[in-house]
Amino acid sequence: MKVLYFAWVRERIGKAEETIEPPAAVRTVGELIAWLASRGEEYARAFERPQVIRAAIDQTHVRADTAIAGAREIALFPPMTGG
Amino acid sequence: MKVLYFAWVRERIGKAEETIEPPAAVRTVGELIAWLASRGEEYARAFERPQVIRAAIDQTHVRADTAIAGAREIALFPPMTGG
Amino acid sequence: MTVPVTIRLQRDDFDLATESARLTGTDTSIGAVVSFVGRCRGDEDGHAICALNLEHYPGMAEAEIARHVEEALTRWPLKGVTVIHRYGRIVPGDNIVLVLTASSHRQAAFAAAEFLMDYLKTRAPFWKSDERASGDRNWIDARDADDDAAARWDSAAH
Amino acid sequence: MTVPVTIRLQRDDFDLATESARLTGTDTSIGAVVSFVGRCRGDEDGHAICALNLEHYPGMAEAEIARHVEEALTRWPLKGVTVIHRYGRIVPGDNIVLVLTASSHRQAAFAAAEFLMDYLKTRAPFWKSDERASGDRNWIDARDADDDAAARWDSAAH
Repeated sequence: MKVLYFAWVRERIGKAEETIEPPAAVRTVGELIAWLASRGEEYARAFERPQVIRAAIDQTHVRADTAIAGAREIALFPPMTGG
Repeated sequence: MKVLYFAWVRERIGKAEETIEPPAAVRTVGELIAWLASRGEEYARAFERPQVIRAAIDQTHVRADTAIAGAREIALFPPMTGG
Repeated sequence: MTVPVTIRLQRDDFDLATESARLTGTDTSIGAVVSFVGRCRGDEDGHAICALNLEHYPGMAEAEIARHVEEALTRWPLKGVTVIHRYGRIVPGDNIVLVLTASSHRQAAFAAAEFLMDYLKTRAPFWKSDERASGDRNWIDARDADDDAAARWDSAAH
Repeated sequence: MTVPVTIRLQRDDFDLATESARLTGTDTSIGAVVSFVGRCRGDEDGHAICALNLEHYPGMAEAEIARHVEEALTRWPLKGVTVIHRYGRIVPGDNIVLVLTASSHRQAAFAAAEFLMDYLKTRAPFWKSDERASGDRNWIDARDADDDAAARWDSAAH
């Protein structure tokens, strides 16, 4: 599963994307964020406030309780500030 | 007192402006319109629906009950359709 | 601090890019510029038309627009306003009116542009007649919807 | 009838007049064209800045903008929509975003332009950081006011 990071999530983790294989118990976007946060100090900092992290699965916005099964690309990022 | 006419008021009367001397009994814009309507067929047609006629005194919108005393320039016209 | 205001009545066309550049200049406090361009359509009230003729009340038109620009400046934190209104004969596809508003943030720029257009439609002394393919000329009627749009600003609390 | 829609993400600047002319073409059913241009200001949150850096999510940004343009087309009788959003480094006074809407009448053009801007601010995957005179870089925080502005369209009856 490909994961993309943007803005300060990307900066804190130190990479823009990676391929991960979360354990089967990680079923939702929220659970994925919690699992990623446990992978090291840089991840812990990126996801220290999980409630502000936004997510997209296959380029569509999703909520934290959305299942990740079947996702090709999951993106995690801060609130958007375009326009 | 100078009176200006615009749009179909001007067309029906057949002139864009004229100088008039209404009798002293003509005190308001509404009374002026009624007096003008009595001046001939073309005026009667221009002012046949006095309720739709708008007025300005010295280039400021006024209502039909506004006094005309002291006015230098009174304009009478249909509802505006700018923009 | 004086806000740049441009008000022009003219026969000739205007250029959106020129006016926009003139309005913003080098002011880097401007974060939002809204423009409205009103154009002559090829139909009026279901009739095909060859042209519109715009008549105005010289002097009063400028004064009335200036009053409403002043009103907009008191209602919203604007950094600049431009209003250009054409008169004379205008054919379908050609521009009639330009309103440009600049502000730090978008809400003020949008609101002021809508406010100015609603008032231009109902209070500025301009009158349109159309020329139809048949050769007939017809004075355009005022639209109730425009009066309603203008009226909403009278009661708006800002 | 297909409505012309242009959506572009680009590093380079855009030209308002060119885009406006492209949008309206020779369509004489268009009576109203509204443009919004968002510009880089010289200050953010009270700090003087040297530049903004705009990061985006390629692919999703285009798709998300396209979805909201489709939504606008179902809500209002539009004759054309253009959205151009820049990314990369942008200095104060330079353009960031352009929204252009065309319609027969002004209300639809104004409403659709505001709707698109409110959604671009809160839903399109773009992120801004600033460069300050001190050399510090800082990610711009999302504004509650922008979320509120976008939320008003969710409940709006059209």
